[in-house]
Amino acid sequence: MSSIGTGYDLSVTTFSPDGRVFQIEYAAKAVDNSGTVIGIKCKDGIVLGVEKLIPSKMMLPGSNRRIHAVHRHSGMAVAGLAADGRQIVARAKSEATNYDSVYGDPIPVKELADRVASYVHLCTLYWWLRPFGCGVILGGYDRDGPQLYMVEPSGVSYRYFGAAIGKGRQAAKTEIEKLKLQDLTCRKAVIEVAKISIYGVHDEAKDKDFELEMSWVCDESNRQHEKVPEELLEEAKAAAKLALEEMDAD
Amino acid sequence: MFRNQYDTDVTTWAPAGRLFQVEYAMEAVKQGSAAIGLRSKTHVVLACVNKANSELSSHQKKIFKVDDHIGVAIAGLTADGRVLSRYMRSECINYNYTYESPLPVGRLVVQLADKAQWQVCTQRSWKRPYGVGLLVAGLDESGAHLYYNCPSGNYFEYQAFAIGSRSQAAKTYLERKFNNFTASSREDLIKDALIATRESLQGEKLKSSVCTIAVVGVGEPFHILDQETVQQLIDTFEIVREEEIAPADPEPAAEQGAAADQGGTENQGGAENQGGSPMDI
Amino acid sequence: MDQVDFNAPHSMGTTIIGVTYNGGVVLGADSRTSTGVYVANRASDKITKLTDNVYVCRSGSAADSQVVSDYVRYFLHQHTRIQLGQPATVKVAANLVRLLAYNNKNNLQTGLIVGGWDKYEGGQIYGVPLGGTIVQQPFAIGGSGSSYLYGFFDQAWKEGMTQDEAEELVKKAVSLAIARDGASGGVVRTVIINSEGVTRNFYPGDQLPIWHDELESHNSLLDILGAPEPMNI
Amino acid sequence: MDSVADSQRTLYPYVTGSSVVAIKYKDGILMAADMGGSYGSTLRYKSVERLKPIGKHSLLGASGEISDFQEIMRYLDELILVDNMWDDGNSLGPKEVHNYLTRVMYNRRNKFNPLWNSLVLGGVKKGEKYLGTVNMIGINYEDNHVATGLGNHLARPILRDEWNENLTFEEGVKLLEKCMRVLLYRDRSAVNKIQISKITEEGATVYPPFSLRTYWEFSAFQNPTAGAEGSW
Repeated sequence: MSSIGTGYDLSVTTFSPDGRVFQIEYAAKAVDNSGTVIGIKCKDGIVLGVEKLIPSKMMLPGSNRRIHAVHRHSGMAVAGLAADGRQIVARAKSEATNYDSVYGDPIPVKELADRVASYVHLCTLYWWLRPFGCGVILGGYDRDGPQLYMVEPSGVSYRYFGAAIGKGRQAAKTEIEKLKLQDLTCRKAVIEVAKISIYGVHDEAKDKDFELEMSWVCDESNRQHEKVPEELLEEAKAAAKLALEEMDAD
Repeated sequence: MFRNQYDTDVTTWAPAGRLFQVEYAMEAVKQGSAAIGLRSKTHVVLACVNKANSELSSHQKKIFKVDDHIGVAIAGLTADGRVLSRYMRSECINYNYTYESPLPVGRLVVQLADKAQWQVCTQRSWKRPYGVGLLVAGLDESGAHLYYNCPSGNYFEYQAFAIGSRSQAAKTYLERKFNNFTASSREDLIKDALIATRESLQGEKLKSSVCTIAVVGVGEPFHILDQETVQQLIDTFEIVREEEIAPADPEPAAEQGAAADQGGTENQGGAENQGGSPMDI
Repeated sequence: MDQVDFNAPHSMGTTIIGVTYNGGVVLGADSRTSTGVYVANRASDKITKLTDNVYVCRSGSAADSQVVSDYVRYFLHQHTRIQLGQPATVKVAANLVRLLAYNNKNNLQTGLIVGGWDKYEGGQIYGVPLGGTIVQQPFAIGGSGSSYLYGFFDQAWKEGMTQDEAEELVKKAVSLAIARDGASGGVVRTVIINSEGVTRNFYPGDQLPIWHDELESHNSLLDILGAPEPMNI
Repeated sequence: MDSVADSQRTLYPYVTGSSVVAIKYKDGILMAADMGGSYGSTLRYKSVERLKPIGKHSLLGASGEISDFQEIMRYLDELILVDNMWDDGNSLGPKEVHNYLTRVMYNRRNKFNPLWNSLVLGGVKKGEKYLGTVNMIGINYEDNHVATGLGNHLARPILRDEWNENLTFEEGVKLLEKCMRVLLYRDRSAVNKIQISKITEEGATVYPPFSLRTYWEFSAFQNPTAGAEGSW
């Protein structure tokens, strides 16, 4: 990295001579090293999935969550520093409740994504702050249908049909592109996301154990953001493992 | 000890996406004497090693009661730990005032992690992260819980865990046995806590004066066992141990020589860090 | 009450109405604004635009109701910009009215009826009376004149009216109230809102229906006297 | 403006709801209220829902100022939303919600800006039935049967006579209807459009509104001055 040692990369308020802000790029590195996070927009909703690496076998499942509810109709999955992610989630929650109390209506997902992005961006503007070391995928379902957004440490946010961040994002994106998202239901997508996380992305040789954390907002969940039902999650994991074995057999 | 130009400020990212100041704060946890926690379905036991700074002083208190249903054991900067346990106490009291019921453990832990992390400590240039790790033991309507809160603002729920200097030996012991803990009786849990504590003493004799044990469980508010009780427990367990697992003895004894205070901790730190930066979890 | 106090606060002893029909809403109001016993304005407009698709009928203190609608209009403009130019929903507009009315209930003397149309829920009427309660209703009546209309509406309002039926009902009701409420008077104004847009209508005071004990109007008694009487021929 | 009108407080209620009556029964709590919203002596609204489920375990009934009740509902909706978003196996039960309301009501009264309501909070959690009430000045208590407003005078004497721990659902409904009928006869702001609601371990149900049959067949009603000629 040519930036190192030049002195232009020590503060988020310093531009390098070629117009880059290295501190933001470094923060993004923290996201790139994280367990993979996937979000998919289907015809009837959104599915979020996280490959959560487990550092110790004594740790209990469900601990240190990476998917959080933001409001009744939306949720967030975090890649990178989980602690930074919680801060973004807290801001998103307060934006959502605030909007609700002023307008008497749930916040549109687009508006929520915009407000979260502004907040993340704010932390890239002052020398006494640091950019967030996490990226978030935001999924929600409002009157205009299901929507998926990703917010990066730089504060940019785009709307996606399918999004992936973290270590295995390249492989995951390739897999998502193969799916026919317009025809896919969330129930089927849960299985697809499990397949992508387990055999598409997870490197069993190198990585420690992982837990598959999944949530959805869809017609089946009454347009409420909630954890994917236990049976379906188990079914999805089983299907994914089967697919993995078939792959190995080939 | 100066590693690079990226490690002096909490608001500076290193090129590889690490925050060295936060990682160094995590090291502070390893400087403190060991703290151990383990839980069954109904009980959580905390244990810690007491270390006096001088012959003339008493040891620092490392286990604090937060509320009837919650207690903590700390390792690292004791002063930071006291600030945080005070905060936890007031959160419990406030919740109890509003709802007349105990604050769920998992929620307190998140609030604590949020305070440690963002109330800005790891994101403001003029602040520093807390240099303390906390094992939080508690009971609520979803059962008994054991959490570990670390300076990075992360928190994890464990079946059993150990932190602090020379905790690796205790951890190794716990890792061997934690699968059975869910069904353990209160007494077995305390016994395992004592044995794990002894592992981290590295040969020093286990006496009630060098350890503190605390319990919380169904029908049993969080409390610290008094010295006599602990000594009695040690005595009964010691007998059993010598009969049953006599060969376990030489292991810690062998380590004893090598483990000079600083060296020992650093080695363990290195071992734990192998999987990547600890922030990554 | 020998003297008229021209400095008394202007208040709209009023009749206001909002009615849903099978494609939108009809709002109606009289046009009298009084300062005590003096009619300060005999042709005022009490149906105020909040956005392209939402209007509000105002009653009570003229000043208070104007301030509330001005603020709500301002907030709605902000909101519309936020929403990429998508028009605000009736519910959002009504909730902003409620927010102001409720949070300042001790300083405001105004009851409002919010009506409009949006693509999600169609035509809707929300009543926000004095304390800042918010109630969605198929029809709402307000102002001093409404006391005379409760029974009439219980009898005459029907689910699923056509636009013409609804407007006729509103016109009839306002004129009935004008006939009995001294604080209501002047003309009848209506605003019709539906998917097509907004239509405003004006019915002058001399063209309203004539009710019990009222008479046909004339320019002069002389016109009546001058008219050839069949008996004399 | 005089100093009273200047002050920041609810001086009097505008749109109000009348009594709420609630009892414990075998499987949980039963609650009844009419759907009227009075505006002074005008019965302005007749479809105001005053019984609302709060989360999974609680049921709230409210009388008094409707705008303040709507505000309380906004508080509670947020409270329950936050509670649900934790998604950690813990949840606020009726006792917690009641205590929360107690604090809110009392705090507001101490700011001389009360929420002008009497509230009834009932629920079941982990087999434990709970029924309590709190009013605009923060007075609160638990009981086997409670009522607000005129219900305190007209319904509770009946309940004291006829209530017992093991009422079935049918018996409970009948008892509440008896109370509501008396209120209908003797509370001038009562409206004959009633909702009954139950909450059990399985959750809350608010039944569709209905009207009570009233009785007018007393011979003295048909000919009131018979035997008392010249009376009113």
